[in-house]
Amino acid sequence: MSVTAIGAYTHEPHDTADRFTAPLLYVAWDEHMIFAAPAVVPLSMHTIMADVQSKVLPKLYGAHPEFERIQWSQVQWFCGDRMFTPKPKGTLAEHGFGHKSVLRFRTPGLEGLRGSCG
Amino acid sequence: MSSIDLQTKEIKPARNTFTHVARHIGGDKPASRYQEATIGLQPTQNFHYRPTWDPAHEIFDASRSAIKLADWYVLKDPRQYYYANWTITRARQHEAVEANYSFVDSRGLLSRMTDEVRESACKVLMPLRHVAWAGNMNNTYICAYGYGTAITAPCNFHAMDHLGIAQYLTRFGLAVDDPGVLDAGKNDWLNDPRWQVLRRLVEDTLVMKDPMEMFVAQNLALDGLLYPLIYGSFVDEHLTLKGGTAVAMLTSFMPEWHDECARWVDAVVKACAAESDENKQLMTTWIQAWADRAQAALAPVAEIALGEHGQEALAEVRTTFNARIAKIGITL
Amino acid sequence: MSNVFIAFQANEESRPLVDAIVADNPEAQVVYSPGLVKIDAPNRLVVKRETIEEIIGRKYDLQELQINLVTLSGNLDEDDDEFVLSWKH
Amino acid sequence: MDKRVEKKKLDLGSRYQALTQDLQWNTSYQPMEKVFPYARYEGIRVHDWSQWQDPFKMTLDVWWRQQSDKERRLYAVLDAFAQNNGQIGVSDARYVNAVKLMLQVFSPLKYALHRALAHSARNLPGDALRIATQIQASEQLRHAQQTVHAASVYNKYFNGMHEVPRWYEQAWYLAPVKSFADDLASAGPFELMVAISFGFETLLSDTLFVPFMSAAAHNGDLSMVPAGFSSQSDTTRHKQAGITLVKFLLQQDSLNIATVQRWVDKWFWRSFRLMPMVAMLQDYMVPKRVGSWKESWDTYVEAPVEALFAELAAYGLKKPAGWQAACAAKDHLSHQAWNAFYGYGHALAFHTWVPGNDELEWLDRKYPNSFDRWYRPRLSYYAQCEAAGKRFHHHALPMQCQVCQQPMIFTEPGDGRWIAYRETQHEDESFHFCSDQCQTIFANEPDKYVQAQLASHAILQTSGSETTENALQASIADLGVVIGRDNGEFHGSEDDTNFTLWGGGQDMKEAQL
Repeated sequence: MSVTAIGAYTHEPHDTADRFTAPLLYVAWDEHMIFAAPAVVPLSMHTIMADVQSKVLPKLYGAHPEFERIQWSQVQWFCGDRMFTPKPKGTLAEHGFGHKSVLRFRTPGLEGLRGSCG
Repeated sequence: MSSIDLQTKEIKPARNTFTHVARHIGGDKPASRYQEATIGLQPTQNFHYRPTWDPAHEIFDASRSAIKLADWYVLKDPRQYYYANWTITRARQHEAVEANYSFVDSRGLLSRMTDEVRESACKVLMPLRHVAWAGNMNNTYICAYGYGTAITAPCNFHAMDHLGIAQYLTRFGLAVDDPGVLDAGKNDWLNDPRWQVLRRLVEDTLVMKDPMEMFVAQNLALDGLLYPLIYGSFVDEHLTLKGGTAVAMLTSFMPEWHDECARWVDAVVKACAAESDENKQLMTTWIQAWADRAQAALAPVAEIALGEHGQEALAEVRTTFNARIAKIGITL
Repeated sequence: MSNVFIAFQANEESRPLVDAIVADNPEAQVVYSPGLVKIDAPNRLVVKRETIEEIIGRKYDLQELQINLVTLSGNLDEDDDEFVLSWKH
Repeated sequence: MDKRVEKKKLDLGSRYQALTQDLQWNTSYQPMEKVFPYARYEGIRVHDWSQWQDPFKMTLDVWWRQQSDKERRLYAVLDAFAQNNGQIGVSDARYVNAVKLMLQVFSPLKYALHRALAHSARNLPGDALRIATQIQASEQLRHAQQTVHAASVYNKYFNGMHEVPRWYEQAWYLAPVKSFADDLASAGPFELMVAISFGFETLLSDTLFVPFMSAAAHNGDLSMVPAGFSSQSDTTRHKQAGITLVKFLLQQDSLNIATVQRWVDKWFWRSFRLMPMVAMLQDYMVPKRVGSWKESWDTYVEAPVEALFAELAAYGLKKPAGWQAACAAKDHLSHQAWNAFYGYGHALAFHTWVPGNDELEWLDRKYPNSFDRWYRPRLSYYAQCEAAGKRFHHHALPMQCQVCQQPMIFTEPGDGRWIAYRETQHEDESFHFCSDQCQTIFANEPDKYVQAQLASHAILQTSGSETTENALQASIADLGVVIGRDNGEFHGSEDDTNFTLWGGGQDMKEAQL
């Protein structure tokens, strides 16, 4: 039994994809922790990577002084722990993302405020 | 002068009490410590996990009782107990108990008591340690599974009171006799046929599920008949006449406590019944059923205590009890 | 070797307790911080009723010390005469 | 036997024994399994209940006397505090935010412990333990109520305290506390005793109440201090009960060891995940400092827990699985917590701020390995933004750990660079965790933790909107939190302005001169 309980004990998860207007994507900019935790964003998995970069990320991270210095060609992208090379026209789904996946990006050379990961 | 100084600095309160308290007491006005320490303390929603011990209910779940209340905070405690004033009250009563022990001790009152009185007292009171233990269990149950701090907090205090009574009875036994008296009492409780009807009733309350029915069975029906019978008819009247004043002194906590708590118990039952006809019907059925059972269970105990006058005394107690219930607005 | 400790609210009532503990536990270290007095001792610390009674000049029940007690660490062993904290390694 | 001989006074041990044990009997009209229906399903085996005794040997007469003595003192102080406008005597109005957190976190938490313990206190089938548990249940209610009473006067004059029950139920940042409490309450009677008395009280409660209360005293809070110290004296008894209970369970049957170890691992970590708020209370929210979080961790956690487990090894119990990770976090915890709360400051029910220069220096002295390297630059940046009139806020909804429900703000143990991510697939669904320990807790009982109602997700379900920009703040506003008045930047807030207007903190300043 996966729970030590006195009787039958099964309950629905509260956050399956069907309960949201769009699947949830967790997003984080590594080494930039003035954004203390990764963000939760409801986002269609048909969104293409170019739009993620140009529309989603600026809204989330544009306030950081290093954001405008990002050289996008140098950026390292992760789906969970897996590094990948994005195709600008490829959708999130095509890059392996689904409901409750984590999208992280890393910007070599930009390690947060005074290199503090802030 | 200083008040004028304060005014010039305008140290004015922004509010008189907490918003959730204000909603219950009819607006933002100074609230009592009882109100601030009671109203809204129990969470009501957004529970993350079902209990592993009762997956059919939420952690706090009003549907554990058949009683339905729109607002469980109508079950006010007229004594306005929160932990501090409850414990202070009990400590003060305990000082009185200690004073009585000193008095009884210094006057040698126990040694002046006849063996007959001593034995009769022990015979009746020692098995009641176990009844008090069950009262402790049952009120702890209501505290755990009841709904809303207004009822659960005083049930916690009431549970502790019952434990206190069990310990007072133990202390009494040890004061008037050797420790074997406790075993003898337990033996009677388990084996003497005259205690078995009561023990059956008590064990039945221990497995009840509805916390409000348990409240009625334990705190109103059983205790409402037992305390007047034992500490009124038996100790205060019967034993005192036979030179057992010391017994009355050493158990003085119990009748005083019962009178105090009866006001609270009545207020709870009254508020439940006042809410709806359904509640009133439930309360009536419960009181009728449990009071009848308690009376029957106490009949042999009354005989141990009062001999041939037992039934008469118990009938009187029942009459008084029915009058008490009528005052709540319930007709049996 | 590990320390046990006991801490009391820093007030007049705790003072004789602290004095008694220091008298009975030569290795005890007393540390004061706002509102608090903490006493550390290697492996064992004893509070003796008799010593407190000598200091305050009246009868003392060791259960009274809980009134001003804030915290302790170690295993407690209590009887009418002594309140002992220790580690049993 | 002549019963008129003078009776000798019983010694403490015999008196306790006589008054406490043997009240219970083996029922025969109802089966014992029905009287104690929850005694078996957790798999704990007890062969001889008489082997457990309350180390303090508490009986109700002594308890009432002692507790009433404590309460008389406490409430006399609370009355005097209210009559003398004690609320303006604290060091600095920023301090009041510590009171807000005490009220928002610890009053509901203690209340939850009270009810959960009542559940154990009804269902544990041994007299002595059940009685000690009842006393503990009652005292947790005491702590919940006295926290409300101590905060009551502050609530009249300051914001951020006026509707705690609703906030506790629904505010996103209090979800770690509620999920902890609900986890306890949904556990069986044995697990929750080990969880509360041992995991929480024994291992971690001192580090909250002792140093914080000392700091509160230092900041002139004559209301909360006696309440806190007084409640910790009760907790001392609970801790002893916890230690002796764990030993008892381990000794009763070797089959209990694995279960108890699992509970100790789980509840140490769940309790530890409540510590970020405590850590930042000490390092950031108390204007006049007594000591750092790290120092109190060393004094009140690391040293005594090491000593305790050196002893428990003989019983077959190992240090909790998360012990190393927790110790490694001591250089980071308070800073990561404050950094997060500052960023989400628009969506709380208390104020946040950037510490003053002398305070930054103090933090640097206390945290030479971490503060300057990782955390000071963030605070300097926030100060800059503020000076430019653009206070920094982090608007996005935070990703939360499925188990502890903290936002995912914690870095890998001992490191300041990488946020720790752990992920598990369970029945085709992804679940995320902040740590190995939370992941293990989930793996042991997935069907329990899949139920969690994560606040960020709940907000998205109710708002239904694809724009999440103000969703976090809106969720707080929906709970009656007045934006800007109850939260946001401290400097220039109504609390700040009023306190200055009232001449607050003057006594402290004069006392220093």
